[in-house]
Amino acid sequence: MVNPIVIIGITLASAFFIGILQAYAKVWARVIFILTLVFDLLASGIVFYGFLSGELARPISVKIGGFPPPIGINLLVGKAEAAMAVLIFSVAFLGAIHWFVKGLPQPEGKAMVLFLLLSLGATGITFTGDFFNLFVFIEITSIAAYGLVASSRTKGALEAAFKYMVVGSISSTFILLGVVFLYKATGSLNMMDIAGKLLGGISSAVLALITLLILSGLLVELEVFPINGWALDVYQGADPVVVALLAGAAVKAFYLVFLKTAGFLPLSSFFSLALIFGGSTYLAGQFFAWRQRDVRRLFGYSSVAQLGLLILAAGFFLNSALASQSRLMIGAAIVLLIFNHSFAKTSLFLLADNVKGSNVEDWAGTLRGNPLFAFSFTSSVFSIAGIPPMAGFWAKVLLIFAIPRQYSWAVALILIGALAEVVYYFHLYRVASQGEGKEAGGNLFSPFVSSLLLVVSVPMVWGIFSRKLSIPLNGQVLLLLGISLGIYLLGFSRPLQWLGSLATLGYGIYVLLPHFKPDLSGFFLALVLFGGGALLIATYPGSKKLPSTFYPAYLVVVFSMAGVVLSSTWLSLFVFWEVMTWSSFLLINMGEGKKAAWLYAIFSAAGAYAMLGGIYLLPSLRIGVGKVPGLLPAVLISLAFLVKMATAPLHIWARDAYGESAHQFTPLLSGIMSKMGVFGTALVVVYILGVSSNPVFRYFLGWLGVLTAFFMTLLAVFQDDLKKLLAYSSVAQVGYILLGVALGTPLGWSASLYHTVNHFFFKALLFVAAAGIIYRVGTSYLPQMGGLIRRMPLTFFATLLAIISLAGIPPLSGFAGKWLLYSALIEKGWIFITVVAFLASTLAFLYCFKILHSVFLGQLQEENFNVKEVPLTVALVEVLLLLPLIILGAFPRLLLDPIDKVLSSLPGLSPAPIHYGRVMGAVTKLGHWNALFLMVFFAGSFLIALVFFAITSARIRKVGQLDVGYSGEVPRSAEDLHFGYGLYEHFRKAVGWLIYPLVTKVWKGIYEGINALAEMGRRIYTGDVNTYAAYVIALSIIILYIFSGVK
Amino acid sequence: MDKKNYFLDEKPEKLTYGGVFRKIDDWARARSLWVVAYGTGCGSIELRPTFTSRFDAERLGMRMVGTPRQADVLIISGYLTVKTLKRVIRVYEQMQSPKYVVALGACPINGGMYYDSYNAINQLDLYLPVDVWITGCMPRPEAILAGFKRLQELIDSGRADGWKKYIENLDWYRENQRKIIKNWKMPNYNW
Amino acid sequence: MEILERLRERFEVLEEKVQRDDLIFVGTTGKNLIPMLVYLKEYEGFKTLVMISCVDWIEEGKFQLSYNLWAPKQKKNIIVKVFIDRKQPNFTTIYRIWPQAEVYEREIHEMFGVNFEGNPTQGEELILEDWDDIPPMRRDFDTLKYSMEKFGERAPKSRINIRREISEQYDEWRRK
Amino acid sequence: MWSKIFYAFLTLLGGIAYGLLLGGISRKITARMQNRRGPTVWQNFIDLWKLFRKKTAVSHGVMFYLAPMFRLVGGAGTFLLVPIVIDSPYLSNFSFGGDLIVIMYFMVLGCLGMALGAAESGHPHAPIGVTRGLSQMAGYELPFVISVVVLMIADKTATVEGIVRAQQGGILHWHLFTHPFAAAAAFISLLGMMTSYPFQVVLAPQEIAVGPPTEYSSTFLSYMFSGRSVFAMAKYLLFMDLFLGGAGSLLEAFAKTFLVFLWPLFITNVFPRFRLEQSVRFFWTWPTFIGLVDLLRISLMR
Repeated sequence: MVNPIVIIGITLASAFFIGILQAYAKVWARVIFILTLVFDLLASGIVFYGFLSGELARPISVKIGGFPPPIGINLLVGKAEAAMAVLIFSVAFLGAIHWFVKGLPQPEGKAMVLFLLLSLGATGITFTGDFFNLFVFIEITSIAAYGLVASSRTKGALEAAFKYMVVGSISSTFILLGVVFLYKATGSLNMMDIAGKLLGGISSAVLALITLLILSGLLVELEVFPINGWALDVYQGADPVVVALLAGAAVKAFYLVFLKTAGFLPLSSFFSLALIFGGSTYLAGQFFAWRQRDVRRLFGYSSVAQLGLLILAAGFFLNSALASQSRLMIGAAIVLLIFNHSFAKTSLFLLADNVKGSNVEDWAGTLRGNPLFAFSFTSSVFSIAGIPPMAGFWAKVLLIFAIPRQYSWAVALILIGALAEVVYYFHLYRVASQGEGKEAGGNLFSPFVSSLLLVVSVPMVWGIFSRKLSIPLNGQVLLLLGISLGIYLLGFSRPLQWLGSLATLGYGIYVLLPHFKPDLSGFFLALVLFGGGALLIATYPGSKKLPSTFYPAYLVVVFSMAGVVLSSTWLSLFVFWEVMTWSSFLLINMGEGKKAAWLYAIFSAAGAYAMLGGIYLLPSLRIGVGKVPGLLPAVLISLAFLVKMATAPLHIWARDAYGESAHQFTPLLSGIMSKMGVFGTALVVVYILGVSSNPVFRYFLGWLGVLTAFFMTLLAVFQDDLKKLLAYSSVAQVGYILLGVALGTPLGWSASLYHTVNHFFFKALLFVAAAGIIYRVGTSYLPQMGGLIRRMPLTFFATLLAIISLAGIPPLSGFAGKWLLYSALIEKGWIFITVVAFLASTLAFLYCFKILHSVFLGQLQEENFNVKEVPLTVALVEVLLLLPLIILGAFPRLLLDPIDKVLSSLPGLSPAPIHYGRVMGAVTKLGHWNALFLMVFFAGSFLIALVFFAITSARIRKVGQLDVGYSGEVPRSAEDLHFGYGLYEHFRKAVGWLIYPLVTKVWKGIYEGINALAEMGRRIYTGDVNTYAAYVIALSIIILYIFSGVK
Repeated sequence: MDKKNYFLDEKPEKLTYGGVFRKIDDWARARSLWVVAYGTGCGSIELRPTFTSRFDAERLGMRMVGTPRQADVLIISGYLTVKTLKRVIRVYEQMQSPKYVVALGACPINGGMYYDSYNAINQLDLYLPVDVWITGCMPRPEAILAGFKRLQELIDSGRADGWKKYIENLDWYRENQRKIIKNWKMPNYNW
Repeated sequence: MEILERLRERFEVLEEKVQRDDLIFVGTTGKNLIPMLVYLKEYEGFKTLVMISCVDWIEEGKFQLSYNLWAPKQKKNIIVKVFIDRKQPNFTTIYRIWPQAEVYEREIHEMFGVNFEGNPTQGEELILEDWDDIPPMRRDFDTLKYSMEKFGERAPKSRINIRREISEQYDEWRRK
Repeated sequence: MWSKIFYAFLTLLGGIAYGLLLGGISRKITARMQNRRGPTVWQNFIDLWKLFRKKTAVSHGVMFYLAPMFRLVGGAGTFLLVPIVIDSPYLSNFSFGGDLIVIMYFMVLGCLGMALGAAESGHPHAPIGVTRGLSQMAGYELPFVISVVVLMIADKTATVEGIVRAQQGGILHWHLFTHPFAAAAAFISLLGMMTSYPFQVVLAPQEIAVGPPTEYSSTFLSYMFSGRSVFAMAKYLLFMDLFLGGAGSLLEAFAKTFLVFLWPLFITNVFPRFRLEQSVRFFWTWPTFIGLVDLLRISLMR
């Protein structure tokens, strides 16, 4: 076993030697530098392994010079210390490698020496068991850091170093004062001694004074708000490697000391200190970053926020009033947070070094240039933002669920901060992933390795924590998710990826076959798997444009949806929900939309965090356990689902996300993914609200659904982009489904579930057809199409049937949903909602005609003269999807019978009161409708009329497309004749005021308001060293005054 | 511009006129004359009183329609210039058979007061088959009604067959038309 | 008339005639036309160009162009006449002063063959389509001959019978 | 079953004939109101025959070809779904096929087919007319739906028969009198449905000449013609069943549909025309508010 002193000694010695060797043999200096770091890493690794394997049961205590502790200096290395050392040296090692790849800063000898000293100092801070020794190491660290920062050849580095130095000196002074008082009071400097024996002897006021002195010194180093201005300057100005080491590792060492020292303080004082400083730092960091345009400073804000979170967690961790189980969980969360943050930040700062220019806009296109860059960036950002499957996600979940109920405001705070984090990180992500591909610099080894560490840790972390939290994640689904990611490896050939995906999906269906039971999850599982499979077939044609990540992401979406519906606890639902959200985020981001994916990310994150908050409030995590008193959890959990359904007023992401996402993905997004919201709402209504209770809330949901339907329909009418029109239409239809669910009657649920499936058929068909059309025509702008029926008869026919079904016109399948819904509404007696629903579905005819006319009818534009029918796979899927429309139109019972079974499996619901009797349709108490008769009647009389017409008609000549009675003129071009632009302009005159973009403006106002606040808050950091110093002193005094208890 | 598919470039078929229902057909056609509301010359001002309350052509079963596709009767209401003739030909050919032409006033007959004009045509029947001529400059609505009455009789007795003549002698008509329309920028067959 | 004096001071005035209180004729040379029009528009309040017309003085070998202006405030018309050579009927456009002049000039070009240099749409068909002879409003154009050649003789006598038939029919119908 | 089909066929023919006749009567009445003689009441039959027997026709494509069938079948279907004489085995037609909701949606089928065919003709007036028609439909649908919902809630049934049965027992049981505001709203929206004159925006002779069927001719047009007349009949019948207490005998049906038919006719002859946006605004305000009175009453009394 390695003696920890060796690490320090060797490092110190080699730092000394490098200084000398530098003058004579530069190469040897470098070799020794790197060898030292390797040795340190190995040595600390061995120690840590010793602890892990149980070989070392107790902390190693090293007595330097053989003196016993109170007199001699003492190193105390436990599990945590060893782990911290490993962390420090890995970051240092990665940074060093980065330096070697990129070229060492000049003068390189001094840089290497200072770098070694910095890592050594940080390790020393971690290891030491002696207060004065701690001060010494802090000084070593600080001085090395000043030197390194000052020697960085970047703009503002010198100034930053100076600020750092001034503030750091004040902090050191505080610590030194504290140590002096401590020695005076106890006569010892050894931590163990003080903690063990001597504390009882001194008055609590003095002890508090001492601790607060030390703590406020440390708080400066821990960059709490508002005394962290210097840190931001350092992060912005210094060499990225140095910053990585500082932010990634050195600060964590301070944090460890903070944890160790904090125990001396009376609990309540420390607890509120940690909460106040942690919380404010966290929020301030997250929100101030919104306005930040300099990327490295943005990362700085993020680091500060993470430290704030850690301090907050420390407050709970050290609170002995909490159950030991929760404290254990918080401890685990802290470990995860540190690990996660260190490597992610290292990776991000080193990546920032590879990008020319410091602004956010300079990152444009960097993700497209280099897959390694993209990988590192994506995984780091996902880690930091706490997105599953990364470790950061578990850290957040653990932390939240360990916090007891009376501190639920802390949970809210954490969630709000996490949301704010999503906003700015994904803004950066959006910028980086769009625009022209830009080759980022080649120094990607270190960032890649550190993000690889993050990714590699995922299975382990999941393995440990899902068990620890007792979340039974469905193993089969996890396996399938793993396989899906493997599809990425087939990236060299899209057809192969396609085939592989199909095979995977088939395998998935085979594996999950036992779950196809007649209950709610089985119902939705069938929709997800079969629907996803069918739509997968149609993804083939766009292979040229598809990124290689498309198929893995697609499969992950599908299987995570399967995970969602198969979840037995709310938390596992949440996990899969997040996986689904973020994989779909990637897919949406593949499209052309500038802000689409970002908006989607923000809204989804907001919904998801609200859901997490709601789950936190639930008494039991299991789905299906009784009702919950109070509406709050239900409302919070529903928010996530409402976001996914894009219910007004949460809809503003939908238009662009649907409209701009990858064409091959939109059918899935609209057809199935929005239905996950339905599934979730159904769960909420059945299991949390109770089907027959909370009528007011359900009435409110009903209005939400019907108003969504109404307004989205109206917006669709005036939309001129094919996919965006369909997007609004999709959202509106889901509004009907929500309405049915909100009804809470068997008939309403029948309507909803029927419409869920049916909406999948026709909307997926429409989106698939749209994808095919856009692929052929090259635009999705409606006025530029027209007359395509002459080129795409099959697609026209399919679209026509889908539209008839969408409009709910008998005899096709769409009508059944409408009929059931209205019957349910009238039966329930929601009169006003009924009227609005009717009106909305009438308005739907307007855009239905718009789709058919603008795309297929009217004049064929010249530039589309040589357009061909959609590709074969798309045509195949079209046929596949239109058959059910006809079959269900004649035999709706094929679907209604399974739905009855589903309904009888749910508590509080029973099969819908429909009698089938002799009619092939449905009879309720209210009315009746005979589907088969209508179909037969329609088909029969249509055929008769057609035959009669064909026999008796005049001689019919088929004329060309410009042969119209046009006031005797000869039309010059199809474009002159085609009525495409402003199709409903006259209608807009009548009802245009209804679509005033109020909601968008409100959301925008909120966003800009927060931005303005952040801008105001950011003014605290004047950039002036005097101010910073004054802040530090003032804050320390306030801390002493408030928390010491000395009056 | 690729004209392919834009216009039907195909000669009209020769139509037979007869069948079991011929009597009923003629009877019905005579009593249901739909007039394309296309004012070619000054005479169209006379058509408004003809069709409204004062003279009420509707009692003869006549109606104005706004599209040549649904019309049976094309009224050439006065002088025709070369420029108008082009449009008239197109409108006439876009009407569905059986179809009739009524020429109003002196100008279509012999040029009328514009006989020496550089752009008014002198004889309409060189270019289109005229079923009924109504003289006058301009004819009063009473005369127009009388003309329609005459047209009805002609149809009823099966003698209004200008549309057949036009198809049969299309080459001759085309030759005349092309003689004065130098730059034939129309599709050959305007169906 | 004061306005005539002012014009005389500034431009070469070839002929002048006061028709009524509110209608004045002024003749000028081609060179003076545009300055005079600009002057009238900017300083005398003749903001509106009512029309441009052309007269063919075949005997004198000249085209007369008349620019009819209207001053809305004073409620006065002024007609500026200018003569150009009939053999080389080239003149300059005034569409930069009044954009609506473009159409008048286009029509005059079509009907008289006067060439307005600088008019952007000159030469495009306005009224005549596919014209194939000398401009029809020129007095040396024989319209009867042209009409007979192109549109044939007036209709034969035989058609009068039909006419009579119709009038008889009409009488009969009135009597009923 | 077969006899049912046979009777339905007969009824359909009768419906078309009666619709055409009513059209003729309306032309006659209009003419008399304008102080002129007008065509014979059989004029529409003559027009139909003429159109049907025209020699040539043009087609612009498949949808153009099929649209008249859609129109006819849609009209006929709607007509047959509405019972004429309530308990008669022969004249209740196919009312077992669906209730009021079905009828309201089946109405759209014909319009949709027509719209598609018209749009395929490539004539710009056709889609203009269609979009105007659809916009107007969005307008009149609101008051109509309000009154229909009032009836359905009041009678606790969505079937036409049920609504008719609820009105039996004297003239004062008619919904026209029991729910006067709903009836008023519905009858105003009937003006929109029939595109009577203040709301004549679809065919709009002054602006877009013929509107959607601009390119339709000959046999095509004859199909549309009969489809339109049977569709109008269906609407008259529906209003008769909803508000005038249905019919106990064929004679009563004739009389009542004639009453319904007279209402838009009289309005149409004395009014000038709205622009489209005025029309939609009108429908969304006055008749809607009128209908809301009954809707509120129903929802409070329930």
